[in-house]
Amino acid sequence: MTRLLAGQDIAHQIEQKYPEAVVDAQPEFAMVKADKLIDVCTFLRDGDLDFKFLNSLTAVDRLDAFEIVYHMTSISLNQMGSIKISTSEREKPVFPSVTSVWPGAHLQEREAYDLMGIVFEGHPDLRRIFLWEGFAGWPLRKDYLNMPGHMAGLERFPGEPGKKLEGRGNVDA
Amino acid sequence: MEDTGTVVAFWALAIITIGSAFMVAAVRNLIHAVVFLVLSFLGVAGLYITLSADFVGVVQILIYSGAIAILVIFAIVLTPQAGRDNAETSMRLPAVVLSGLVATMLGYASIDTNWSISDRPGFEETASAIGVALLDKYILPFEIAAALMLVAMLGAIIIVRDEGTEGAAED
Amino acid sequence: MSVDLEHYLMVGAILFAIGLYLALAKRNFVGVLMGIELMFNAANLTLIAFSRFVESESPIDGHVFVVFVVTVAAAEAAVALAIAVLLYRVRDTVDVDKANLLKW
Amino acid sequence: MTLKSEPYVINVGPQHPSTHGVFRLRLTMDGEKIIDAEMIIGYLHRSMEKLAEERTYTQNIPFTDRTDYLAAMTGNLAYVMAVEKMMEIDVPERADWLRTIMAELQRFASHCMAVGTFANDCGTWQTPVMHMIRDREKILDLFEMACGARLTTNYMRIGGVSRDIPPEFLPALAVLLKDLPKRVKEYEDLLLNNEIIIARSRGIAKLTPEEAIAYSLSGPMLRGSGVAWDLRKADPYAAYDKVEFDIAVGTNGDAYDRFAVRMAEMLQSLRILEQCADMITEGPIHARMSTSTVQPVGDPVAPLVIRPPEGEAYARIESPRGELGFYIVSDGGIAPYRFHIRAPSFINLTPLKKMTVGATIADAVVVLGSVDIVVGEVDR
Amino acid sequence: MPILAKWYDFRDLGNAIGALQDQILDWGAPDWVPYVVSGIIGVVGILLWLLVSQIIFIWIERRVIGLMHNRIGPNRVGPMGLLQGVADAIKLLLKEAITPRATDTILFWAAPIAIFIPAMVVFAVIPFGEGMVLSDLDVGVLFFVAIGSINTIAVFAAGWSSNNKFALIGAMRQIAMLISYELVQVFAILGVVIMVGSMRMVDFVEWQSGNDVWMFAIQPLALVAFIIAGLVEVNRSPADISEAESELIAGFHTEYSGIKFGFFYAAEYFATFALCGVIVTLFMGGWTLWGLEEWVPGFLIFLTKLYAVFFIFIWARGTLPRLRIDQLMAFSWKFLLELMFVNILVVGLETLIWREGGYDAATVLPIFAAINWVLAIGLAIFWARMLGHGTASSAGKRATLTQELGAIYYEGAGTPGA
Repeated sequence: MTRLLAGQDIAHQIEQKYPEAVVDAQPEFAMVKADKLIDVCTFLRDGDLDFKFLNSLTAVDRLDAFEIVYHMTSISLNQMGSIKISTSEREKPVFPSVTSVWPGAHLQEREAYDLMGIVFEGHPDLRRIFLWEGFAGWPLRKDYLNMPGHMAGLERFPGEPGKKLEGRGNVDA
Repeated sequence: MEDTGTVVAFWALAIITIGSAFMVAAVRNLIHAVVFLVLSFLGVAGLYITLSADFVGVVQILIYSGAIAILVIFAIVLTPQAGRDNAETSMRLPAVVLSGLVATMLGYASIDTNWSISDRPGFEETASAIGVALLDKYILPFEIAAALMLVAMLGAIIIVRDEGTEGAAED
Repeated sequence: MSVDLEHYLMVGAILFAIGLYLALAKRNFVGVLMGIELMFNAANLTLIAFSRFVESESPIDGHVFVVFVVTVAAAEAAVALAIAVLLYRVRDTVDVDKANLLKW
Repeated sequence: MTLKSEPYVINVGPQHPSTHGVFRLRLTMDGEKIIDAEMIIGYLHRSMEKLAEERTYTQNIPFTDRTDYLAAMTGNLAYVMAVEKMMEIDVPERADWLRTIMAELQRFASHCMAVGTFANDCGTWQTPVMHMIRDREKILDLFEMACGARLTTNYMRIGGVSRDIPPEFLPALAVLLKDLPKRVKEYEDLLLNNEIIIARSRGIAKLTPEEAIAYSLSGPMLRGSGVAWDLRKADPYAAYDKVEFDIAVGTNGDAYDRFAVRMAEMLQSLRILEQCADMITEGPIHARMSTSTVQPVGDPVAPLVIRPPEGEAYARIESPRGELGFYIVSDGGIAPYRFHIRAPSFINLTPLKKMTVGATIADAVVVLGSVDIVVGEVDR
Repeated sequence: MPILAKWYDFRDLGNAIGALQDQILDWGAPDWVPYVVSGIIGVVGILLWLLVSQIIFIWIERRVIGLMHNRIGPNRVGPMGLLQGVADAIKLLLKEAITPRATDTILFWAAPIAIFIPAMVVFAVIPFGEGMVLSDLDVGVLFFVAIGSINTIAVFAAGWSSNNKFALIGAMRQIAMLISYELVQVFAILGVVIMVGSMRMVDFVEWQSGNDVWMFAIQPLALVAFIIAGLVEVNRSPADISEAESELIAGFHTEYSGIKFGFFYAAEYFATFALCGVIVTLFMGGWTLWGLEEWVPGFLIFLTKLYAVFFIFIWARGTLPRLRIDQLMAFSWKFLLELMFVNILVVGLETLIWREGGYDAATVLPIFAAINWVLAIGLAIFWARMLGHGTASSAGKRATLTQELGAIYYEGAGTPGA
């Protein structure tokens, strides 16, 4: 059975090496600072945690912030953990790319860029992947095509308390 | 040769041969030129067969149409960035004059000479006769031709071999 | 109407002239090569014609000679191909006018 | 002999016999040799992740059929496991067994197609794939028996499975289990020892174990590179902790090894299925959920609308193509706030350039066959 | 009325044609008329036979491959689907013949015709029965090889003029393949020619019926090499590398549609029939079958054998994977050609001993056959081993089974066939 490392454990390990890197620690994840990301990831990969395998990389639009979620596995120790980074920048969120640490992040970062509009600095080939070049907007963002009838999320369901979106279209982005 | 079939065949094949040879000179596209060259070779092979030289005719198809035309195609496709056009140099006019003169001279000589024509029929079986002649009367030229082939093959390999990448040539 | 030696010789002569023109006038190396092949063919045709028509003790000799010529032509074509490739590699062209290293 | 030659570009796809879907490979060639490769995907992009945000949790199950349409059952399973993980639902034992049976049948069916089309890519003119389709059809018959559908099954439910198997299911499975191992062994003899297939796939697209791990490869790609890693063993879900099976690994990391691993896994799947058929228990097939999560519509046993607590979950299973993960974020509503599929076909394509550059165009087709992509899953 | 005297002797259609020729001369026609008439009859007869055979064999091939695939195959058009070929032909005729804009139009249209002609011309030298050969050339076998080599130009023209990269790759592959395998083919034939002492097609049949043995029994190696080289030449699976479906879509005829494609399709079948005819003539006794030809028309025996050989081609198509182009070339240059050298050497020695010693054919041929079979099998295995095939390191390996999670099994570099 894979041991699911709590975010606090991972945060503890990271703090021993990089004291200021961790922002927050929850049972599911540890939130780290974006500018320390490469260091932290290299440490996670080569350190005692041995997270050599990057399961999944994805972005979440929290409306007030963009989060990138990393799920990692150690094959030799059979354990798993998750870290996150976050930014409140909306127009052009920029994060460091982890392709130098895990080459497997290549396509997943391109996917996140394509659908969520997140720029990964240091990515060797950051282009649209599913959509065509010149596609307007970032479709997985919650405010994509912010117009009536195309309201994202729960407002589609009658009687459901959805989160109110502010009038922010990103079609021109 | 007064056999109607042979006469018709001769004129048809002669027209094909000379016409395609002319087209080799006339067309602009080198690939088209090669196709006409093959057609010309096939015409010559047909002429051989009207001369009852069926072995040589078949060898003509095999070597010229099958092998040499392919070598020419290889020469074209192995030189990709070079021009694929079939243009003439500035020596065009002298060449026309010279080849016209040669044709006139040869034609005049062939008509004017009094050949000692024999009236024997065509060859019955040429392949075995050629084989016997090659290995009996012409054994020395035969061996020399074999050596020539070998030398040509080795020479071709050595010419195109790249000295700089001896190791890379292995793979 | 009949077909005689002179007819074949005329075809050979015209073929030879066209080949000569190609060899002299063509700019492309491959064009020159094709001209030479046509000249070989013209010579072969006359040889076979002589072998068929002319009085001789062993008429098959013409055919034997043609076999030798074909051999030489094959060897020549192989070497010419090699030269074309080398020329292209060294000079980046197969224009025979540009292959003038030995001009002076 | 080196010659200056013009590099030229050829497009393998989007319409091409061996791209396994609408997939485009843009190859820059030097003669027969590939000097650059770029994949262009998205022709089948249906924006499932966005659509899922506007549908309830139960409505999303059919979407998971249509990502990896050759392995709908495993897609269903991974998704419902992610929701169950978020809601902390314990699935009844019989449902676990049924899920295991379906997932393994699906793995066998999917590997049938993978192995068959790989042989097709090696140039066997349709024969192996037709034989494989025969076996797959039998399994699809079983699916039809269980849930009425053959390809897009929509069988799993959050908290269990949609319906119990009919009484004739297990006898039919037993007949199949008697028949299939012989066939698979025959295929192994015919294909694995085929001199031409060996010549075509040995040493093609080699990846070392370190590279395979770094590129986040999973499934037969990872095991073909010699890493004994199988989520059914590493992180057992459903009833996999109760059955015995072996992990199949290759030792060279080339296309041939991936092929051999799939072949071996087919036999292991049959082994698991035999144990499942013996050990399956009676009982309920659906968990009872607390009423707070199933309002306002639906009954506690088969809820139409559920409301997981705020939070997030990442659940992963070993799909036929590798680690199929679902990352779901809930804001406490009736639809997922974020729905992300970690698609193994997509991520297994990451080292495509590394695998194809330097090979010939004929090899590129074999490489693509050995990755075993399903374009529905690549593009989602 | 000579035509009435012989027409019923249908064991040999040549008789009937000879009778017809005599009849025409009797009517006082000029000497070239029977020549032309019999030629036209022969050509039309062969063409009709080819078309009917092709239509039936498309059906047979699809049904047989269907059986190999566990499916039924065409069964809708006509009884048991027999008219499927006709339906296909009509469909191809009625389809729009698309000429893409950027093609080299003249060559694009000329190529299907050019590939069709050699496939037809070859039948001139194939003896369908006693006296049933259009032109009994002195150098019949060489003619077959020579005509086969013209194919190359047509294929190249098709691939080049299509202005499609897949087509061009296919055409270049075809040229490279044909050059390699022509050599093997010629050497395979040479062994037979040495033993028979002639290149005339009829002489092969007469030698085999005279010695009561099929050449296949004496020179198995030559037959196998000839069949493999023939597979390459007629471009059928597993050597259909120049039109490899899974790689090049349709290779050199990717851009062809409608009746132009139909020409390529038909030419492939015609060339295969011709190849089967040559195989039957050279290695399987032609129209003779140990005296049965006295009772059954020779051409029926010939056709039966031809169709039996065709089945081998269908079988190979249904079962074998396709090689890569470099592997196919290596197979020719490194393997088949060497075996053919040895074969020629051995056959030459045997023929020399036979001729010089003046032995009886019935005593020496069994010995030669035994020697050659042992040599063929032994040499093939030995040479394959020398090239690194059939050894433990090149054999297929099943996946390793393990319970050890997270362990790494990797042998590293140094695999064969890389």
